Amino acid sequence: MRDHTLNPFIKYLGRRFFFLLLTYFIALTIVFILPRAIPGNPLASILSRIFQTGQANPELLRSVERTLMEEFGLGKPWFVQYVEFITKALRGDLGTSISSYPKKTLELIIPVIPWTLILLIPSILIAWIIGNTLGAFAGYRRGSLVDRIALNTSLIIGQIPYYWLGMLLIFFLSVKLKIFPGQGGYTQGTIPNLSFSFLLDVLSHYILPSLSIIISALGGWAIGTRMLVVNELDSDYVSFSEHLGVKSKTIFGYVFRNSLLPQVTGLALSLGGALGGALITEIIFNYPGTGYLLFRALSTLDYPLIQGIFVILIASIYLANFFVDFIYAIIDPRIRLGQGES
Amino acid sequence: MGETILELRDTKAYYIIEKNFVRAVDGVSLEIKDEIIGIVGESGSGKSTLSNVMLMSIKRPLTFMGGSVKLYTNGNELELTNINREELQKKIWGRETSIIPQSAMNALMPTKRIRSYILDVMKSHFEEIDEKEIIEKAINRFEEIGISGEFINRYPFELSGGMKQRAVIAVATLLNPRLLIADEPTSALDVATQKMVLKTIKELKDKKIVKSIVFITHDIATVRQIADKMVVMYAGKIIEEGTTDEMVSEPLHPYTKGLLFSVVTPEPEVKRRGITYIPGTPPDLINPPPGCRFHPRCPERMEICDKEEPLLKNINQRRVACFLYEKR
Amino acid sequence: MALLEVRNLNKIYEIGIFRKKYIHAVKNVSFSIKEGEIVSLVGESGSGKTTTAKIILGLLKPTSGEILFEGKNLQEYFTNIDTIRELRRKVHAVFQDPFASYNPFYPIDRVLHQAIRLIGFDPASPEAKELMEEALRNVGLDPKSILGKYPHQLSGGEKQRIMVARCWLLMPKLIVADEPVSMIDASTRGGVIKLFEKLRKVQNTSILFITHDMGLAYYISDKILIMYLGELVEEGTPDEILSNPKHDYTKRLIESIPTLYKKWEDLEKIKV
Amino acid sequence: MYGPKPLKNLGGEGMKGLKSKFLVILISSFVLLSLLLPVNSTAQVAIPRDETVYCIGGIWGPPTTWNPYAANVTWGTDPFLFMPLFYYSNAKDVWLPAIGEGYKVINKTTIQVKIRPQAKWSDGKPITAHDVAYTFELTKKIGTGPGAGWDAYVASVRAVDAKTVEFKVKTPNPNYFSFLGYALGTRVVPKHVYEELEKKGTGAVREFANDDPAKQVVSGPYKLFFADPNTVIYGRIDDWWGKDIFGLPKPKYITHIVYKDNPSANLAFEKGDADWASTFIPAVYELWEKKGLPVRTWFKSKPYYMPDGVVFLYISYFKKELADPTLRKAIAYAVPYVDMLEKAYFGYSPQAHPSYVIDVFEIYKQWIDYGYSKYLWGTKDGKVPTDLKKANNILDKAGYKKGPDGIRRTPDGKRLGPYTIEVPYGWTDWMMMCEMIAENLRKIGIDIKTEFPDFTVWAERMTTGRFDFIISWDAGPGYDHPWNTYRFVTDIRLTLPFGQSSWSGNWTRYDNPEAIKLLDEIPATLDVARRKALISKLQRIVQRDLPGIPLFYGAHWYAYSEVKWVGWPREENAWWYPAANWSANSLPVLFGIAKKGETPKVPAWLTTVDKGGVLIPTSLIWNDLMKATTK
Amino acid sequence: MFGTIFKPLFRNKKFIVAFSVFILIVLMGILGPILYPKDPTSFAGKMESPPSKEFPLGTDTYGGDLLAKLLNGIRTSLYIGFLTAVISMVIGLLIGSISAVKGGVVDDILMSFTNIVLTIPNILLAILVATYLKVRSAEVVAILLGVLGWPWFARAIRAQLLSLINREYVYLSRLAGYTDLQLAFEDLIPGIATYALMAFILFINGGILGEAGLSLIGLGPTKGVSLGIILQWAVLMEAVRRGLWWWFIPPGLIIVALTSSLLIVTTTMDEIFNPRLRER
Repeated sequence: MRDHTLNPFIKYLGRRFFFLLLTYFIALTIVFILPRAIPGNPLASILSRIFQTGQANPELLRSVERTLMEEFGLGKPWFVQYVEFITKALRGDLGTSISSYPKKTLELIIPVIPWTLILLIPSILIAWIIGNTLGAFAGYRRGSLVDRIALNTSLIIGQIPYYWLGMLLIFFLSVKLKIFPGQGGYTQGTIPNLSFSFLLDVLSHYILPSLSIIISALGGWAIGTRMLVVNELDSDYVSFSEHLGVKSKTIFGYVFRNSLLPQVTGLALSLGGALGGALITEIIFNYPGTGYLLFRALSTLDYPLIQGIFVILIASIYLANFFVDFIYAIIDPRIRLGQGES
Repeated sequence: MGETILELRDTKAYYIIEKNFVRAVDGVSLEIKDEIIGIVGESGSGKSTLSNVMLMSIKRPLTFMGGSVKLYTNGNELELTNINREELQKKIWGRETSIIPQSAMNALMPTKRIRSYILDVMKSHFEEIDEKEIIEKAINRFEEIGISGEFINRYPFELSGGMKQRAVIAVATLLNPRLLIADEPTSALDVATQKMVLKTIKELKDKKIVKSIVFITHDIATVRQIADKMVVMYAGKIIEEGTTDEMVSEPLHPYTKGLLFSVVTPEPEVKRRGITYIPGTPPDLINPPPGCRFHPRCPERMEICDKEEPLLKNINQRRVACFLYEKR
Repeated sequence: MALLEVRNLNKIYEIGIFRKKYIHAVKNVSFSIKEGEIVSLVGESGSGKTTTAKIILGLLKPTSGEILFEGKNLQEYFTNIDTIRELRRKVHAVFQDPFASYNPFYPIDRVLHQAIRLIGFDPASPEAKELMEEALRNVGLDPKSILGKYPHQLSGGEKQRIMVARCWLLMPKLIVADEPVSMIDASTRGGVIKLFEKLRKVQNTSILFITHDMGLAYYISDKILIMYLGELVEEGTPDEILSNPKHDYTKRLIESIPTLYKKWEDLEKIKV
Repeated sequence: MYGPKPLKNLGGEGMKGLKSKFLVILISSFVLLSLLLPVNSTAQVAIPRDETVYCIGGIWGPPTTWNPYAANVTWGTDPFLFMPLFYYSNAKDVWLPAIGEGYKVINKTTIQVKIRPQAKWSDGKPITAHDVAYTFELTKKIGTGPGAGWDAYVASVRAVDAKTVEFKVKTPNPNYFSFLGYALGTRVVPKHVYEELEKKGTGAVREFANDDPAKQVVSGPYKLFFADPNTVIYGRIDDWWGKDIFGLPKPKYITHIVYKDNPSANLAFEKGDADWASTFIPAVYELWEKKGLPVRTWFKSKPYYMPDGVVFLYISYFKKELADPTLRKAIAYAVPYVDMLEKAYFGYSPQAHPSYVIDVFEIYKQWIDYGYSKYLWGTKDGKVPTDLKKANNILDKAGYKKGPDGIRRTPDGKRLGPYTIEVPYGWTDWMMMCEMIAENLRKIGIDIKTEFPDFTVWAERMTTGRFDFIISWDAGPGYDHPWNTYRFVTDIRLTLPFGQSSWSGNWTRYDNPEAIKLLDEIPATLDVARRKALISKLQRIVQRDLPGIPLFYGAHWYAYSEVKWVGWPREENAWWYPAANWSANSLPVLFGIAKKGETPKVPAWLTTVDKGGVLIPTSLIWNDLMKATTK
Repeated sequence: MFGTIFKPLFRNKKFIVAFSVFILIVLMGILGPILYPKDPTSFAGKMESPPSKEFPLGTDTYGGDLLAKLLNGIRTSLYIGFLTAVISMVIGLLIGSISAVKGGVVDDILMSFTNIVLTIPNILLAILVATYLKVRSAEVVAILLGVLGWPWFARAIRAQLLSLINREYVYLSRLAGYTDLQLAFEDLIPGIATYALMAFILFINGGILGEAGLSLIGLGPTKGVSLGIILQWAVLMEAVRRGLWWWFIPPGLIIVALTSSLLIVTTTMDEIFNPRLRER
């Protein structure tokens, strides 16, 4: 029986939000526990940096080491540290970077996030739209030559890892054919500004990494939608509509629409993976986004920065998840009106 | 008994699966007039395939193998086998013929309001439509059928089973088709709702919304309640045809008899009569038995039965395909 | 003494940890079955009849209430390996779906072997073979054309017959038959029903016949129980119930069932 | 009722609605996102390539701060923004007066430095002795910053007057090496800026980012022009106070793009997009030999690069049996020096001299006791030969018998191994060397495997002394070489007991009172002959005990491209060294190069005082100190 | 019985092609290093030389023989993929089946846990955890990937088991006095076996791709050669932008061939098994 006390739409969203919040809290806790569970000297990298660059004498090293130990001071009881960590995290303080000491990690992360978003979101959406459309047409003409070709190529393309596709694109389109620039977010040495020529420059740098994400994500969506469409074509409303003389185009629209609904949730679920892939793509393309920053953090073992990136990325994935849930709830009346959820 | 609406002549439709022919409809001739006709058969008898043949809705792996399907519309005679699917969809289906599908529960587009679905149906048939008028008509039709016109604004999942079934009936008959095919429309409903829906279907005919109804079912008792005429199918063929009353009171074909006596209903007659069954299993339609397809299970089998195929012969007002009656 | 006695049976399903939902599937159900009696439990899907059956078979635990089989409490007595085996021999079941009753990975012999083992024979022994063949012949099947086959090679009717053959081997005191014929063809249905009758006649087996089909219940039973939304609403002999239904639901049920020999229109005319 | 009244129809009607909705979402998200991009709407779009020196190898992460008191300043701060009193060049062993004009030895413990009268901060305020004294005091208070640790060697820093600052060496046992290094080489910060910060607490001093080009107060000829996470650009101050003395440095801009890693930076260098390289470039010689690019390193042929400190094979004293000098000697014979430098290091360094003295710099060769080394190792140059037979002989003679597994046992019967030799994962050249060393050690009957853990693990093991064999650095060459190297490898006072992490040196925990005595004596000795004798003594000890086996010299990564800029210092025209762009003392390089097409001219002041320049040889200072009175 | 089940697979052309590709690569991994016994870690050749007779796949910056690396890399990658699959499988089976069999609160808790692990993006978590694992052997990488990969499988197994447990034939076995163990071995495990086999293959894919991803950002195994590590060095050394195609194309091709052949194997298995097992 349905509960009449609360709007089911709000109830659904509330429940999703609660779940994501809980999960996020767990993620934060993992971030807290990991460095403490696995011992190591997080100051090693900064000390070695001073060691290697400067004419480091023993006195200087010793005093720097002492100061840093205080700064990153451990030694308090773990629950105090935990409470401090969580309250700080909630206030947006994700600690101080080691490799870029004394910058706050957040200061480093915020400027790179737009680059990742602008790479990731349009690419994912384009892949989603094209993949689903392709899959839908293949499914609609199931069994035809076009379908079989589309299916098999999608299967294989779907298996090409983002990063390797990126390498191929750079090699063929940038190194060999010299059509697009093969690295960076804009021509190196220019200062970012709002001029038209700069935006054009950004766009030309954007195409290859975006393409590598689009192409490799495409296959998966196409296969999924094809399967859904094939299933959907077998459903009763399709044959009923046919026998009522509803136009094929309209029926295809129904099938497409109903197949897309699960793919919307699929979009939310795939975000994590897509983000992971995009991070690596950024590294391959030297694209100045979060992945690139993460790579630097990893190569300098800047733990606070790695954790900060992790916390921010998970939060944004969850936000996006919630956003997709919201959209899904709006476009699927069954959820909106509180039925058919499982 | 009135004008002929649809005429099947020696129609054959096989499923082609991995190079095997499944002879689901194998030489069926039938005339459908201004009446309710019940087609009875067990699963695998080809009755549902026959409904597709009536509409010429042939989709792989089903293949039309021959015969003629004629639809009579106000003086016109249309040979459906000569019309391609697109044309059928545009000109015949929904307008001249319509169906209530087997599982009507999921027959309505689930993520659309019924109102908007109705408009889609109409837009498919007419270049220009007056939405207001159509909605008004649809509301009327809903109320005629005995459900609130307000349901038109709902999503299908907001209706209960019986309501949904009747909404399907209302949508299927929006354009007052001449022929309505109802394929096991009540099998998924509970008994009380079943009765309601059956009445609704009968009313379609009584209120002259449709001219004739083909009611397909495995349940003789249901046919008994609704149909004027009854057709029994076995292994892709019609083996007997007659008025319902006669068929129930005096079945001719041994299969009809067997089927009838295996029916149990809560009636004292049933207890008196007892229950029988037909031994063996329905034949494999890929390799049907030679001669009469029923002969391996027939209690009154004769020598000729496995050699020759009995034809559907007229006997008084009835037709039966059995050598028992040929000799008479 | 009744063979089976069900007293105040209740079953409540709980769902979820955070947002608990309760479904009261069986409410205060009490009835009894005598030796050699065929009792039908009639109700539509969701009325709780299958849940009741599962509880009697020991496949589900009741929330409250007790079940006495041969005077012994099911929950208390049949708890160790030996008594459970005893119960399994004495109470057996035939289910609705003949296709789902067989594990597709094994030949159908398996269900018979299981029964043979339960009565203490080695399935490979000649006696066991003899018994199996006899049982199959008893249900009208030719052992040679049946044994060694896989489930998908047989028809639904044949499969249900094998299920009855299994019961034949076990000679149980009580068979719980949960819609045993609803999924097989009309023309073969009568054969399976007759097998149950034969079983009762030859072995004096009691049968709890669970069905949604009032006609079937009317035909086969000594006693009919009507179940509606988890509750037992009416109980009586088939003729009592048919001619004089008391509960509204029963009335509606009987009125709505399509009849073969009378037309509704005629019935309504008589009423008017 | 079957449910609540439907909400307003949000569902969209069929495909058309859906499609257009997605399009709108797509476009609007694009627009929205592009607004988020961190763009600078006022700055100049691109800086002129011809006026700019592009650098690589100096910075690998987003720039951080330009505050010398932060523990981690951005590349460029030291070489270009803040000047010391004197720059030191270890190729010629000379001091270049920068803010300081000259020095005056008052007595053996006191030295005074005169500050140039023209010296001004970029905000116009004069640079004074008070700035110098304040810099030192603030460092002591904060714990980090310019001259951190000075108070161990310098007794006091005092402003005598506005332009004269006085340093006193800490006594007894004065350490003249460290004293001079701190006194002359420390960068000076503006007191008037830092005083303001200090009022807000030491935290404010440390956290000061100094990243606003408009507010930067510097002493050098450049200051920050633009910075974002991917780029740092310094711009020349055209009215710099020193232009009448030194002229102006030639490039108008110095730019460093933040590359992902070495290869991508090198690729830019190869393409001519970068001019001044401080990266490891594999097979650098191929760039000009094979590819014909206008690119060079310091030397045209091997070793291509100048040395930058000694790299050792350290064997810890943590496992007792490894302390045996005989065993260590055999190991030293087993290392495939030449082969591994050739294969893993592209020949970028000669084999290191066992005396620990870097023998590539002429100036340091005077400290090597060649006689002893030649006698000890039996080679012409006194370097350790790779001789497995000899290594085996030594072990056989010393009673290290091979077991049935082919592994030797100590005379006490302890099995040699299993041991590990480790360097951080990803340091490919060193990893390769480890493999080669391990292979040879196995040939002399030592059971050893390579292990390549994460950097932090390796560092943890190194600094706690709990390792078997590692390859690692020493302190790097200063003008106090080789004393600082001896100290780094042998001074037990620099380190903590096994298991406690200490970064200051002596990873192996070598403990020898004799060595400590010499270590204290050498920097207190002003007499060169006596200092040589003391160093020679120490050389005998380290070659006997082998606390570290010198393998090679780490290269001073310096390469230049003449695509846009010419006249870079190099072996044939060695007008200034150190020349790497990250070196704190590399500023003079920018005064001597020229735009392509112009003729480069080495500034006249870049010659020693006796030749009319301003460069002061270290020996001069030592002499002055020697001659000075004790009072 | 299994013979009759698997036979139709080998009548399917797609399956045969994909399966042969897979077996070929496996053989390359197993026999390759034996038939081409060059040390993948040695620095034998000239640096960055293109394919030649002496080095069929050329050399890298340190003169490493790329064919030797590739063959050993296939071996490591397969090993990691296989180990990942075993670990994910065991965890997924345990959690899924405990959840399905125990039901109630245990089910609720396990499934909430599963959903949480499912929701935390496992690539990010893998990166984070790998960062702290200082010495990463192939096994450690596999464990990491395996420990993060199981949730969807646990959910699927739970669903499958729930439907199996409520099949009539399981009831009938119980009515025949079967113990839980007998029930599990005779009725439940065969029921999920083909599904589990397909999941196993997908897990192998996940392991191979996951290793390559982690390696690319420097978080792969710290010892040995894997396909991912070859790619990592190709990226680190700018092989792509410097046009050293023989360095990064072969390992990528192998990854794609391996994972897509495995995927095709599972999809054809799915096509063939599903109708047979689901519809009588």
